[in-house]
Amino acid sequence: MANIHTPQEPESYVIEDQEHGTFRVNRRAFVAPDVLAREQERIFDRCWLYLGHESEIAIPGDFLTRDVGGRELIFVRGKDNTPRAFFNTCPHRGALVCQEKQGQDKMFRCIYHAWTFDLQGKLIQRPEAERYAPATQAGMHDLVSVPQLQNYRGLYFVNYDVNANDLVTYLAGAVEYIDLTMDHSEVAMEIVGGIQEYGFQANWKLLAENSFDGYHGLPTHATYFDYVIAAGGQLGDNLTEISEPRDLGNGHAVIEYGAPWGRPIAKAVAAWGNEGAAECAEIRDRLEQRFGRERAERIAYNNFNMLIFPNFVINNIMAITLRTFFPQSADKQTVKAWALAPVDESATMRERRLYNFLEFLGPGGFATPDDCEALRLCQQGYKNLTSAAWNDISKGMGQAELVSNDEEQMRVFWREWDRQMSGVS
Amino acid sequence: MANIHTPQEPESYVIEDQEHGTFRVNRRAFVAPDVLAREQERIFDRCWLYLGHESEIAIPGDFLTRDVGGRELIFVRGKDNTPRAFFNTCPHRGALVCQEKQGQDKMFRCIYHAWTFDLQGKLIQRPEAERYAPATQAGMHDLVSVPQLQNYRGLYFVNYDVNANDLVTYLAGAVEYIDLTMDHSEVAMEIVGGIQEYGFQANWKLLAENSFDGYHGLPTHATYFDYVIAAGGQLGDNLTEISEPRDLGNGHAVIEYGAPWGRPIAKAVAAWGNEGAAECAEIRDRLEQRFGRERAERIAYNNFNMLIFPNFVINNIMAITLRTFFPQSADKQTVKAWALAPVDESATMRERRLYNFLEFLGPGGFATPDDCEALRLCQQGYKNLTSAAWNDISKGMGQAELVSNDEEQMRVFWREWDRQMSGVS
Amino acid sequence: MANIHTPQEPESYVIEDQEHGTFRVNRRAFVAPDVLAREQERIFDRCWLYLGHESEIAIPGDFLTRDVGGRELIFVRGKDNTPRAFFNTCPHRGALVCQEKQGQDKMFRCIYHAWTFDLQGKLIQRPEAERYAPATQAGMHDLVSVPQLQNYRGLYFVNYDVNANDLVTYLAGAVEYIDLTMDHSEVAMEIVGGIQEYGFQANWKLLAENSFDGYHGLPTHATYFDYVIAAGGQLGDNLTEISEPRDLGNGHAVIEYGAPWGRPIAKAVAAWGNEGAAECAEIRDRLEQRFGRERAERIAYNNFNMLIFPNFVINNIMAITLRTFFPQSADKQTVKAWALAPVDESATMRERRLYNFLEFLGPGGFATPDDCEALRLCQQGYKNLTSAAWNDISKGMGQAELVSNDEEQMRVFWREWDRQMSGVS
Amino acid sequence: MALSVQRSEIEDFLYGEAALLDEWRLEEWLELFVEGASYWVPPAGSDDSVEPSTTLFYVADDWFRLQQRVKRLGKKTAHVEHPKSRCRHMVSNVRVLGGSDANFKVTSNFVTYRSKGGTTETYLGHHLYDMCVEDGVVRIKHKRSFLDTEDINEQGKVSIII
Amino acid sequence: MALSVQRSEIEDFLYGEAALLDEWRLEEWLELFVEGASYWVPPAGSDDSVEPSTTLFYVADDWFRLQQRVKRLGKKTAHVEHPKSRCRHMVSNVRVLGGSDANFKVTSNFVTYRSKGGTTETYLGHHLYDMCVEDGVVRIKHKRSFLDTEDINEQGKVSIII
Amino acid sequence: MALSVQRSEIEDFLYGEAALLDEWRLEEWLELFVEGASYWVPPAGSDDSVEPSTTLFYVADDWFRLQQRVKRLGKKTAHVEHPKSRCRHMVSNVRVLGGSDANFKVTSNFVTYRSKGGTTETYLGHHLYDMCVEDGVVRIKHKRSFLDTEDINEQGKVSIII
Ligand code: FES
Ligand code: FES
Ligand code: FES
Ligand SMILES: [Fe+3]
Ligand SMILES: [Fe+3]
Ligand SMILES: [Fe+3]
Repeated sequence: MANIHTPQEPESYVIEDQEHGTFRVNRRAFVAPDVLAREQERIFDRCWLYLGHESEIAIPGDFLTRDVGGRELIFVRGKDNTPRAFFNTCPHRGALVCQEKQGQDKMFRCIYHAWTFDLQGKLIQRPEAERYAPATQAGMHDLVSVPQLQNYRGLYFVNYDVNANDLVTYLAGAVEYIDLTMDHSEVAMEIVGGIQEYGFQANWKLLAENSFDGYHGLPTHATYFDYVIAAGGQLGDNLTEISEPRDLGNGHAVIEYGAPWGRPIAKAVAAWGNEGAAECAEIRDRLEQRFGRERAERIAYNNFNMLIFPNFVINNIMAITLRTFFPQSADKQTVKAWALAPVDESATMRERRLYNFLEFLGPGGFATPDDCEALRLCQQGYKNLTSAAWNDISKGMGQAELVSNDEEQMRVFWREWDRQMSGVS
Repeated sequence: MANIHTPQEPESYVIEDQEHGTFRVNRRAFVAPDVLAREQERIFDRCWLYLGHESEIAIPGDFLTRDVGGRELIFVRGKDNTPRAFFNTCPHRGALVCQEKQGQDKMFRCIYHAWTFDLQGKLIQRPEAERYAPATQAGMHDLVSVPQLQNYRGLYFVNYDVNANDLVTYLAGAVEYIDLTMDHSEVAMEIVGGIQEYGFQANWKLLAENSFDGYHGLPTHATYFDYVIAAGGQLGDNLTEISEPRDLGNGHAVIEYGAPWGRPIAKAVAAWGNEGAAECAEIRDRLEQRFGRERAERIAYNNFNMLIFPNFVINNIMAITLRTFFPQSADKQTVKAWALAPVDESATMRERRLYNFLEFLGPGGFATPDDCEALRLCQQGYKNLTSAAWNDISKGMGQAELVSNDEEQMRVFWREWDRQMSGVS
Repeated sequence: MANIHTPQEPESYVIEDQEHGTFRVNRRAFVAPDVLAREQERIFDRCWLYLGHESEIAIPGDFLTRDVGGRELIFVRGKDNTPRAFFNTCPHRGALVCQEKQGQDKMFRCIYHAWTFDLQGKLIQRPEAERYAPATQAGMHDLVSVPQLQNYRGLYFVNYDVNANDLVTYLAGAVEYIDLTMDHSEVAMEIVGGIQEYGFQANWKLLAENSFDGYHGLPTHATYFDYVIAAGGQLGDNLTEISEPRDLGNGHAVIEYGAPWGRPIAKAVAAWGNEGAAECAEIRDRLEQRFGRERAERIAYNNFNMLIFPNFVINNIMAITLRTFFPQSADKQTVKAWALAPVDESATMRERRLYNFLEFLGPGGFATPDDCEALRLCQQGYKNLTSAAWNDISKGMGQAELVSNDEEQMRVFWREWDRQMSGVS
Repeated sequence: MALSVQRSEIEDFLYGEAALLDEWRLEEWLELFVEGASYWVPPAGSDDSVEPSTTLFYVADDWFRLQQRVKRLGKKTAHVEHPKSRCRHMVSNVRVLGGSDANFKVTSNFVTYRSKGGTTETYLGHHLYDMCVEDGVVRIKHKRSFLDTEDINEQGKVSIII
Repeated sequence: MALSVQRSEIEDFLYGEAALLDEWRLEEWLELFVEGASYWVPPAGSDDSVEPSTTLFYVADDWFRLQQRVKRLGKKTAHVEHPKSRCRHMVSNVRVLGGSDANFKVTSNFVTYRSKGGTTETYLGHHLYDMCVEDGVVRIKHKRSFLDTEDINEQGKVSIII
Repeated sequence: MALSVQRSEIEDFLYGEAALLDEWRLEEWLELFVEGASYWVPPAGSDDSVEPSTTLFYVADDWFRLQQRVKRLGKKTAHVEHPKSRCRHMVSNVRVLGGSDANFKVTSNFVTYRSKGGTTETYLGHHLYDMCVEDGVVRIKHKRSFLDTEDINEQGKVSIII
C-alpha cells in the first residue's frame, strides 16, 4: 500500500534543541509533494545551480545540453569565445532546438519549421520570413538566455532569479575550497571522461546529507576499506591528523580529514610503487614552491567533502568528483557526476586517478551503490512517517570540539533549508 | 528534473495583437493538469466528438467498442438496423459488458453475474431475477445510452451534453468539405482496412495544430518530398493554384491547396502510367457530369486539411484520412486514424489509395513519425515555460491575403478554445 | 483517454431505499483519489488490520516484515517469547532496519550507520555513542512499536489508533466464525506453505464485495464447477441445506452455505476414495465427541465466507484461506493470501487440502483469476461514472428471507463504510 | 543407457512448444507430455528445490488437473482468457543438463509477454524439464516454471501457460 | 528440390541481420534481400494471414519503397531517427518451417529495444520470412514483422526496422 | 592457427556463464577467465571503441579489481547486493566473429533482469568477448558489456555482473 495519507505539516520541520543536544528533521520533508513544489519555488528557482565546467565547451561552437533545476538548457561557447546558456526552446512553437547531448556546430536549427539560430541565440533565418510583421521587440524571436550565468574559476552556475546576489558572494566560504582544488594545476583543471548519470529512488536531500556524512563511512563502506587494505593500504596511514567540519555560510559546509587511500595529488600508496611515491613527492615539492609547506601539504594530504547549497558537491578525496542532483519527484532523483583533473598531470597519474575514481565512485564503484541503497531504504522507511516522524541529526551536539564524523555539516544544510523554506530572506 | 513547479495561470492564455500583428499562446496550456481538467469539463464534455462511420457497423448485430472523450462506448447496429451508442458499463456492478474491439453478436452478456442485454441495450435476462423488487423506473437496469448521437452523411458523433445544439448546426461551414469528400462516390463511402492506433508524448492541441499546419510541410517532411520526386513527381506540378485557409465557424477551419502528389480521385502521377492517367480522366469526367466542371476539378485536384473543433480531422490529400485524438494526460495523447474510400472504386485505384496512404500517413509512413517527433520536442521544450512562456502563431497576420502556409487556421482553433475555456457561452 | 474529469461528490455515496427495495452505491467511491485519502484516514488508520498468524513467528527470534495499511512493519517474537510489531524505520535517519521478508535472528542492524536493535526493539549499540548527548526521553532511539497489537486465537491485528476499542469488542459476531475455524484442530492451527501475493487493477472494495458474493459463483466460476464434476463431484451433493447471510456487527458479515466440493474437515468426495471417506468420518466423530453432533456437522459440512471490516477475509470452503488486501491507488490493489490448517491433520489430508486450495484459489487457480478479471472490468466500466454513476446492490431486498446468493452481506459492508466515511463515530 | 539427443534437437522441441502456446493450440501442447506428467509453477522468487507439499504454489497440476486446465482454457467461460490474450514466448539459454534417454534434465530461460485489456504483462524466469526420448520422440515428464521476480504484483495471475 | 540449409545457418544469417540493424548499416541490410523483395509490418495484434490490400498496415513496402525507406533513414532530415536512436534486436526461437532452396519459410521471435529522448521503447513479436538459397547464399524474398501486442500506444511509431 | 570451436560450443559456454551468474556462483564464474583478464562496463550508450583511459566507465576492472569485486559481492557488507537480488541473464544472438584459438572475438546480446526491493530492473545490450581455447578449454581474456540504452536512470547502478 503506497503512502496515500500524507499527514499535515508539522509546526516546524527542523527542531534544534541546544539545551538537550538534539537536532531533529521531520520526515515529511522527504515525501510530501507540496514540500517539493515549495523547494522548487523557494530553493531551486532562487539559488545558484551548477551548470558545467568551461572545459566541457572548450572552443567556439562547442555546446552541450543539460537539464538544470527542471529546465532544459543549452550551454554553448559563442563565436566570440564567450560561454552562454539558453533555454532549449524554440521561440516559435516551442520545440527543443538542439537534441544532441553535446557537439560542435555553427547554428541550431529547429526541425519543425526550420527557424535557425546562431551560437549567440539570434534568429538568423526562418522560411517565408516575409509573412511576418516586423518584430515589436528586439530579440522576441531569439533563444531566451538564462536570467543569470556566472562562473568562479571555470565552474559555471545559473540562477533563475534575476535579482539573486552575485555568485562569489553566494559561494562565501566555499571559495577557499574551490581554490584548494583548482590550485592542483599550474595550467588549468579539466573534466575528464565525460559524465556519469544515474538515478535512484530517494529524496534529493538524502544525497545532500550523504555526500558529506562521515559517520556512515566505515559501516556502509566496509567492503571498500577491505579493498583498500587488500591493495596494500593501512587504515592508520593518513599523513594528516585533521578531522573537522566547517560552516562556510549560506548553507554550504565541508568536512576536512585524513584518510588511508592514495591521492593523485599528492599522496602515494604502496600499490603505486617507488615510481608513484617519487612522482607524488615531486608534485608536493612543486606545490610547496608555489604555496609554501603548510598549504602544499593541505592540498596534497587533506581530503574534503563539500556541499554547496543546495545540491552541488565537490569531493576532493581519492579523486576529485563534482556532483549535482535534482529531484524527479519527492522520492526519486537523478545524479550527474564528473571527474576533475589537472590538464598537466602525467599519463600514469591520470590513470591512477581514474582507477581510484572507479574503485569508489559511481554506479559500478565499490561504495556509491551501497550509499544509494542506504538512501533508498531511508525513503522506504519514511512510509511510516505518521508514527515514526523524526530524523535524528544530533551527533556531536554539546561536544567541546566537533569532528568530521559528527553531523554538524548536515545541521548547517538543514538550518539553511529551513530558513529558505520558511520564506525568510 | 520533471516540471515540478507549474507557474500561476496567466491573465489570458491567448493574446492577439492585431495592431502589431502578433498572436501568442501561453505554453502553460499544454502542461498544466488544471487546464486539462477544465478542457474535459468545458470542451470534451460539451462538443460533438467523432465516434465512427456507419460502414464500420454495416449490418444488424455489428458492434464495436471505442473510447471517446474518456468514456468507454459500444457502437452497435440494432435488430431494427438503427445504430446506437451505449456506455459500456453493466448497470449491476459496473463491469464492461463487451470486451471485443468489434464483432457481430445477438446480445451482450456480462461475465460477472451474467446479466444479459439485447442489441438495443435492454436487460433481457438475469439469474435469479425473482430475488429483485420490481424496477422502480423503466430501464433502470438497461445499458445507458449516450446523451446525444447524431450523424452527418455517415459520420457519427456523440455529445455528452444533452443540451448541446444539433450536429449540423455545430458543423457549420465544415459541411461543405464533408460533402466534397462524400461526393467522391456515387454509391457510398466506407472505412477500409480498419483502424490505426498509436500514442505519443505531446499535448493533444499540438496535434490539432499540426493536422492543418501548412508551414511545417517542407522542412519537417523533406524526406517525403524527396520520395515523391524519386517516384516521378515534380514539386511544381499541382494542377491547381489555390492556397487558402478558411474559418468555418465554431472553431472549425480548413486549408485548401494544390500539391504534387497523386490523388486517387482524380489526379494521376507518372508512377501510375497511362492506365492510371486514363482512369483518373474517366473519374473526372463522371464528376463533371455530376457536378459541373468547376466543382469536379475542385474535388479532383484540391487537397484540404480540415479540423473540426476540437479534435476531428479530415485530411483529403494523397488519400483520405479521418483522425481523432484524445489526451491521456497533459503530455500524452492517443490517436485513432482511418482511411475513407468510395465503395465503388476500382481494385487498382484502391491499391493506389492504400499505397499512397501508407507512404505518408501512420506510424510507419514517411511523414507522420516526423510530425510526432516534432510535437514531442515541443512538449519537451515546454519544461522551460516559466522563462519561455509563449508560443508564436503570428504568421500571416497583417497580410493582405492569407495563404495555407500561414497560421490563420490555428488562430481560429485557439480563439474558439479560449472562448470555451473562458466559459463564454 | 484516462478518466481526467472526476465529477463532484454526490450528496451520498450509499442510497438505501427500503420502500422500493433498492440499494445503490455511487461509483465515484471506486475511482476518486480524495475518497481513497479519506479511507486511509478514517478507515485504515482507525480499524483493526490483520498483520499475521502466531505460527508465522513460532519461536523467539523469528521475524517477518509486512506492509500493513501503508506502513512497513516488523513482526517479531522476542527473547521473552512475546510477539511484537515495530515500524521498520531506523530512529536515526530512517532506513528500513530489516530487509528480509522473514527469518530468524538475534538483532536488527541498520546498514547505514550500524545502529543495532535487539528483538525487543531496544537500541543496544551504535558506533561512537559517546558523541551523543544523554537521551532526553527513554527509548527515543529505540524502534517504535505500533500503537496497538492484539490477537484473537492466534490471529494478530494492529491498530494505528491508540484510542481504538479492543480487538474482541471490534470483532463482535465474527468471533463465532473464528472459533468455528480454530476448533478444527485439537492442538493448534498453522499457516502452511507461506504466502500468496499478487496485485490487480481494481479498487480494493471490489474485492471486499467479491470475497463473499454468492451471486457470481455459477456464472463467473462455471469452469470450476465443470472441474468439480469432472473430478466426480455432483452439484447437488451438499450435505447441508443452509444458505444464509448474517450481519456480525461493526461492518463484518458472513454467508454460510453448503457446496458440492470436498472439505478436508470433514466432507469427503468421490475422488478421495474409501480411505478419504473413512478419514473424514473419523474426524467428524472426534468433532462430535468434542462439540456434539450439531456443531460438529456445522464445522464439518458448512462453508462460510466472512469479511471482517474493512479488508480481512476468512473463507472456510474447500480449504481455509485468510486474505487481506490494500489499495496502492484508487484503481490498484495488492493481495496477501494464506492457507490455514490444523497442525495435527494427516499428511494425506494436508495434501488434499493444498490440492483443493490450488484448484480454486490463487493466481493459478481455476477461479481466482476470473474473479480478478471481473473486478478489473468493473474498474474499467467506472470510466463512465459521469453518466453511469450507480452500482446496484439490491438483490434480495424486500424478500421474506435472505439467502447467501443475495447481496445483503455487501450491504452490511457498505452501510459501515458509509458510516465511517461520513465521520459518524 | 546414454542420451541420444543434442541441444539442437531440444531447441527445436522447445521452440515448437513455445509456438503451440503462442497459437493457443493447447490440446497439441498436451501431447508433448507423457501420460502422468505434471506441471508446476511455484511462487515467484522460489528456489529450484521448492515442493508443493510444503509450499503454496500458483500451479501444481498432476496429470488429471493439467488435462482439466487445458480443457478450461478452451472454454468461453474461462473469462480471464476469453477473449484470448495475445502471448509471445521467448525461449533462450537452452541447456541439456544430462541424464539418459529414459530421463534427462533440460533448462531454459524464458520471457513470456501477455497482452490484453490495454496492458502487456511480462513473465520472466527459467523452466526446468524432466524429459525422455522414446523411439526418437522427445516427451516431457515434468515441467517446472520458475518466475525469477520477487512477486507477481504487476502480472497478478498465472492464467496462461508461461 | 530439397532444402540445403540448417537452422544453424539461418541463425547465423538472422543474427547477422540483427547486427546490421543495430549498427544502422541499412544499405548492407538491403543486400540481404533479393531484388523485388517486400517488407510488411501489419497492425499490432494481427494474425499471420492479414493482407495490406484489405488492412491498413504500418508498413507495406514493395521493392521500390523499401529502397526509399532505407534512403530516407540515411538522411539528417529523417527527423524521428536523427539523431539516431540506439537499438538492440534480440532474436530467438528461430524455426525453419520447410520448403525448398527456391523458397522456404523461417520464423523467429524478436524483442527490439529502441532508446531515444529519455525513454526506451520495446517492440515484441515474431518475424515470418520467405527466403531462398542461391549458390549457397541465403536471401530474403519477403519479410513480415508481427507485433504481438494489442497496440503501439507506448511505442507510437514504427520508425526503425524492427 | 585456426579456430577450433563452433558457435554451438560458445553458446554452451555462455549459457553456462549466465547460469553461474544467476546462481551467484561468482567464484566459479571467475574461473571462466584467464589470469590477467579484465572486465569493462562503459557508460550506457557507448560505442564499441570507447576506452577507460579517456572515458569515465561504470566498471573498468583489471585482474586484481575483478577478483576483489567477486570477493566483495560475497560479503554481507556488500549492502546493495545483500540480501541478494534475484537475477536472470538472457543471452541471444551469439556470434563468433573469428580469430584463432589463441584469440578470437565473440559477441552476444543480453537482457539481464534484476529484482529486489519491489522493483525489477532491466539491463539490455551486448557483450564483446576476447576469448581463447587452450587444450579444448574456452576461457575469457577480456569481457566488455555495453548497455544499449541512453542512461541508467531507471537502474541506477551496475552492482551485479550484467
Ligand atoms: S517550432 Fe521551431 S520552427 Fe516552429
Ligand atoms: S456486474 Fe454485470 S452482472 Fe454483475
Ligand atoms: S539510518 Fe540507521 S543507523 Fe543511521
Ligand atoms: Fe558513502
Ligand atoms: Fe506533417
Ligand atoms: Fe469468485
